[in-house]
Amino acid sequence: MREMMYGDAIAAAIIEEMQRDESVIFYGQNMAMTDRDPMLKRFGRSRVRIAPISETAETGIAIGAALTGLRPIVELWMSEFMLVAFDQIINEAPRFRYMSGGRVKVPVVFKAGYGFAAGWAGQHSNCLYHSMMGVPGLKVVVPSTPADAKGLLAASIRDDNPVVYLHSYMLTLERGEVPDGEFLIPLGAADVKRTGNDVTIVAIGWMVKKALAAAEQLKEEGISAEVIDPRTLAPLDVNTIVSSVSKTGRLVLVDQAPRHSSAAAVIAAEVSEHGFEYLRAPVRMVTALDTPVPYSTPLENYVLPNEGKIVQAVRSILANQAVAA
Amino acid sequence: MREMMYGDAIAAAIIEEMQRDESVIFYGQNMAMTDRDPMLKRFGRSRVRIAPISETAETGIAIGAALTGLRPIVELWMSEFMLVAFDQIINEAPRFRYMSGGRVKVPVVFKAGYGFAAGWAGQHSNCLYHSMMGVPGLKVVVPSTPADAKGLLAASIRDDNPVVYLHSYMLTLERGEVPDGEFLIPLGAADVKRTGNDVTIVAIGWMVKKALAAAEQLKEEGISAEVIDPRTLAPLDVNTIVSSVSKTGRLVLVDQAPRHSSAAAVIAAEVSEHGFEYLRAPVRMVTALDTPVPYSTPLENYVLPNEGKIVQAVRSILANQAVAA
Amino acid sequence: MAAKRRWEKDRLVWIYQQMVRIREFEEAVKRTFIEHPQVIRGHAHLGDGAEATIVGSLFTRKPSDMVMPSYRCHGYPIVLGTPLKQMMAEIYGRKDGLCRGFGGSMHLADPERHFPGTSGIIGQSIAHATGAAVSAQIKHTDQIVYCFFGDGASKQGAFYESLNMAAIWKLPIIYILENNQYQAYTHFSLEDANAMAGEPLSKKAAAFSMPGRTVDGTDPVAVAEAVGKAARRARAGKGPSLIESKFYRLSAHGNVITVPPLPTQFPEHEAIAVYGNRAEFEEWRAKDPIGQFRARLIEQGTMAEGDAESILQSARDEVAEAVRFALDSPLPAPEEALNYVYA
Amino acid sequence: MAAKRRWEKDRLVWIYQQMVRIREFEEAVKRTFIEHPQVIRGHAHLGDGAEATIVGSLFTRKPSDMVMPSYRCHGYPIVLGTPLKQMMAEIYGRKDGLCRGFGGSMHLADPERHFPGTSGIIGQSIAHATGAAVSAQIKHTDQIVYCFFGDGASKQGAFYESLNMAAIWKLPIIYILENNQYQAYTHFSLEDANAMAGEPLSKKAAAFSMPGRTVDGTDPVAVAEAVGKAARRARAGKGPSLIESKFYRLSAHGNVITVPPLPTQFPEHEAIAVYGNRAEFEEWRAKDPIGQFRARLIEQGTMAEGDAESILQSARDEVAEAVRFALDSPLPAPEEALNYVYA
Ligand SMILES: Cc1ncc(C[n+]2csc(CCOP(=O)(O)OP(=O)(O)O)c2C)c(N)n1
Ligand SMILES: Cc1ncc(C[n+]2csc(CCOP(=O)(O)OP(=O)(O)O)c2C)c(N)n1
Ligand SMILES: [Mg+2]
Ligand SMILES: [Mg+2]
Repeated sequence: MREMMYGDAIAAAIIEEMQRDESVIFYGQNMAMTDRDPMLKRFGRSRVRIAPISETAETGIAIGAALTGLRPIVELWMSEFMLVAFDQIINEAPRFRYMSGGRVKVPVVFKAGYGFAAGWAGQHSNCLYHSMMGVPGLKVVVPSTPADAKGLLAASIRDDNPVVYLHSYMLTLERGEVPDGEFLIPLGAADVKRTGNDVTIVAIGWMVKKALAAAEQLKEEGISAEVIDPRTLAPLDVNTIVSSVSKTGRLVLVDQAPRHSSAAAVIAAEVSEHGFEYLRAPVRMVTALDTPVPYSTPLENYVLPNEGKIVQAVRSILANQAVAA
Repeated sequence: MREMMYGDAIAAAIIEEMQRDESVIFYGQNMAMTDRDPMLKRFGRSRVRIAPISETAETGIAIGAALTGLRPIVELWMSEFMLVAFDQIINEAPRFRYMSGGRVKVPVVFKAGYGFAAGWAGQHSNCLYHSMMGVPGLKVVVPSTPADAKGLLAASIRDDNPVVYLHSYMLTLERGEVPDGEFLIPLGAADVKRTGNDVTIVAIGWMVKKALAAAEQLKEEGISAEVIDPRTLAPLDVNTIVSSVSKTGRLVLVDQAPRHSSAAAVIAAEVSEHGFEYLRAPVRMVTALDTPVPYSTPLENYVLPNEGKIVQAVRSILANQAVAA
Repeated sequence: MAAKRRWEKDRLVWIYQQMVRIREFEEAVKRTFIEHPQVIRGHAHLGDGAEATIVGSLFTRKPSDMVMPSYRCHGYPIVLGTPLKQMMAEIYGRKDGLCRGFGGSMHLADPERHFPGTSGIIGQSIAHATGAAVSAQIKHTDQIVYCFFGDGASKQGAFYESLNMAAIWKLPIIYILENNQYQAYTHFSLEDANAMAGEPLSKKAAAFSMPGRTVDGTDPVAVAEAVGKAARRARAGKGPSLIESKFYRLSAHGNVITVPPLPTQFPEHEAIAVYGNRAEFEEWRAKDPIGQFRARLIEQGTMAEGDAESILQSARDEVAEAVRFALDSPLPAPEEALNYVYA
Repeated sequence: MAAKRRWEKDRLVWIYQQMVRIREFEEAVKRTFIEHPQVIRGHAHLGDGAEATIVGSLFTRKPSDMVMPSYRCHGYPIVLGTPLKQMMAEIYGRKDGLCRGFGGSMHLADPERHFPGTSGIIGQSIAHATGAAVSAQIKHTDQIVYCFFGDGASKQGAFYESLNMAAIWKLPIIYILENNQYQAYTHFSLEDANAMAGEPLSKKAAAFSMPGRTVDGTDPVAVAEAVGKAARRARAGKGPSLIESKFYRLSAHGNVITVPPLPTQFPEHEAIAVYGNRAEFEEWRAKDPIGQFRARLIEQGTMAEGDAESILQSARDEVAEAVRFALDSPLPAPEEALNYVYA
């Protein structure tokens, strides 16, 4: 165990996996520029490369390399940059295995940061996981702690399927205990970050921290909140969420994305089908408001979810029960 | 009123709008190849153009043209082809107005067919609306009848915002009555295609037809189903759906897309928040199974929703009530 | 010397034979739309007219080299040795298909024969092929990649981005631009800036300071010569080349696109159906690479008329057996659809 | 003749003045990170070093011509007459900003001045600019479009696709490739195939049979000459041109990327910070287009030293006022965020 920053935990996973398996390669824009680069020094120019601003080729090349025996990790920086290559992510990587009747596999990791809510305005601050989490054949990972960042990335690299690994820009400098050496977290297992009895709060990525802070505040009001981080949006661990709701009877979903492009909506839908009998109050979604992300601080703050909005949402569905009772 | 095919109703809307407003232009691949082309004859090579296989430029050019006073309609053929240009659809067209603080507008229509479930296999048969319907600033239209196809397209062309107009390939030859001349259907208004009291079935595009057939079959079992077609997924007319559920107490959602990339999930989420009090049974989602679309007939049939699956779903939630009662 | 001549003779006849096998296979696919309606679903695309380019190119390959074409993909695995039975069964959507009925005509894959699969989205496979070249380079396998794509695909961003990356990374790959003069229903002169200026499409290589050359794609020997040179360059670690092979697609783009259960068949070629230009079509049909090559080999004494006939006959037998096999193979069981989503 | 000389003199001084206004504005933006931490959010990018290219290009425009650069967009509207106050207020996220605080540094827009807006996603705006040229062509407005983008952007598919379409549609547009030698932290020689082969990036024009030319981007007169020729061509309906203007970005790519509330400032230029090559940086700093042009105008007697000083002083005053205005302007009210999502 060692205290580490989220960003460093990501780097550690890449280095350890590259050391372990020489079929892992790593490339992207604006990396490994000079021979002084530590990754380059360790793994050489063949396995660590600098790429031009050509996301379609970068991701497509990774797919071709994965089809023929390598395990590429593509550094895409901001998740929006995947959009110029979205066909490769959505309609190429996850299709090859199925279309070949299982004859090939595409072990590739598309790594990108998301949701840089720090004045980057309309085109650089988005959460795009909703458009990937429902694509059969693709896996989508969104870690919320340094330990998860490491363990999930190592597992993603070893996975034989295409994985979109989305780390929160806002968590880059976040510190936490991270196991040394080999450490794998299976894809598809949600994590109960805090146990509680009155309400289940499911939060994603950066929002997990805010949900935990909200839970702390609610505790002072005598409300016991369970906080669940799905950690991987595909596969989605519906069971853990439904079983928490079976205990609490109430669900609040927290997502940095706007309402109709949120993972929150997908989870709400699953619970409305598979957890309906346990629900004692309406599901509440605490998401970004339905706007692009604005530049100026008060505007940006206004549209994004925060601790206060989570606390409000929880209070509102507990009030709801009171009325019903 | 005139009986018309869905495909022809689409063409009629384009022709009528181009006649009405000379700022409307129309281009795409594999159209207007020769001077004998009827659109070309009518509107000339300046307003009707043939484009190379360059979706990024085609859609980006439309945005630039829309920013500077034209109203382009881009013929994209299959909705998947938008994916190579997805940044333009998701992160350019809907951002300009907001990022400029309202100083510009982007009146553009991206027209494409979707869901060609006829042996086109993994890459050409998909439903991608879920990844567009949650993007603030973008509108998404999915007509299910010839009349809707015409009225919604005319309204899309006149709309001052970017609109993704998705027509079902499977409905191309479907016939129906279509009003002559100017006919507009406002974007954002769901349509109750059939009234009923026991269950609300919300279906999208091609699925509307299947839902209506299922409703007919259910009628014979004494079950009265209301069938709602949202018609536009953004804006989404949640009110009409919730008010139907307030009457029926039960909701079945039918969507050709896989579960976690469905509009069904988004609608289920809305109802689980805003219609919870009316629900007397779990929401049921009848969607494609979680696979890419396979080529061979029995495989394809197996994964797609159909009348029988809808009927089953309705029966199951009516049974559920029986158990609860 | 005699041994050498003999060897060359065999190789020329081998080229002819492969060309015929492809053509006969494609003819059978085309006939299926008439003889067995609804058996082939979706959209099927034929390579007739491309045989000289396909076989001429692949003639220069070593056994482990990789081949990555577009969705118009029947010809290549035929040359690589994929059993026609499995191919036809796949196109017919059968359980014994190459991809168990999951892929169909546009998505053949035979990784054991270094044919990793294809994409139906134009231009994207150019990047995949480039990635295969990265594998070869990193693993020092001495493989090279044969990347085939259409004239239309050369208008897609993926094409340019890939060529730049292949050039800067000096990848062992040959980009073979199959200029069959049509992008679906559009003549290439209507959409390509080089073509409009009367220049060959191989000019695009200049954007990447890469060798670019245009060859007569109806002549397998000319193709083999040009591609062979590019192959030597690639194998020597000197990087990629772009070769425009110019020929003519002899069938329409694909079967008619319609909604089931309406029957679909191959329509007339676009030159006639769209442009009303029968003369263009006839002119190029007269240059059918198979007829031309047959005449040449016979004329040169490389191949006897009788040999040509028996090559044709055995190709027909092979294809007929493939059709029988495919028709006899069962459709997959519905629940199999849940397989192979994840590895 | 004397009148003509006089006129040219004014125009040369005008060029100098605009270059100075841009530079002073950018210096103030840069200083803001030190003087008023946290006031500028996200990522800001400066055009210092690009002034000769910006002003030299726009010197050739007619009043209604359209200008569409990338996200590194401060310089252009300054030349078009957008009030610096509004620009600075936008960069400071204020209510009185050009875009009411919704866009920030990367997304200035001033449609009344034919500056429709910019994109932060590399290469995509090349297509938007091409679309603006479609408007001009269809509406017969006699406008042309000045499309600016970076060396890095010329590796994005959108660039190639757009140029092909502009060529086949003969659109009135000039593609000005601002080769400032860096793509963020990457020297262009590490990612461009032409550059690796020692060829200019204007070679890419050959892929579209389009005129392509490379000019000294530190000399506004050379730029104006080359762009002027392309402008005449565009206006005459002969179609697009590609001009590579080669210069050097004088500041780092942008302020340091970090997570708030950590302070962010402009770091050292990448030549030094990343490559440890101070000599390169110093060499190019000595060629600063503003210093060079000032010296030349004074030497030629076109501009008196005192005039140069007063130009600088009035630019400084104008910028100081813009900063004051921006600091005094209130932040937008939170609920305004719900505006402008739809028209
Ligand atoms: C990105 C994309 N756009 C459009 C299409 C539709 N489409 C299928 S085949 C085809 C023509 C391709 O032409 P070319 O590249 O010349 O190949 P050919 O068919 O001639 O072999 C088109 C436009 C597609 N599959 N993908
Ligand atoms: C599609 C995409 N990929 C990556 C980025 C990240 N990015 C922002 S600026 C930049 C460098 C652009 O370089 P260049 O085009 O030369 O313009 P310059 O910054 O030099 O003006 C990059 C890679 C982006 N914004 N968009
Ligand atoms: Mg072609
Ligand atoms: Mg640059």
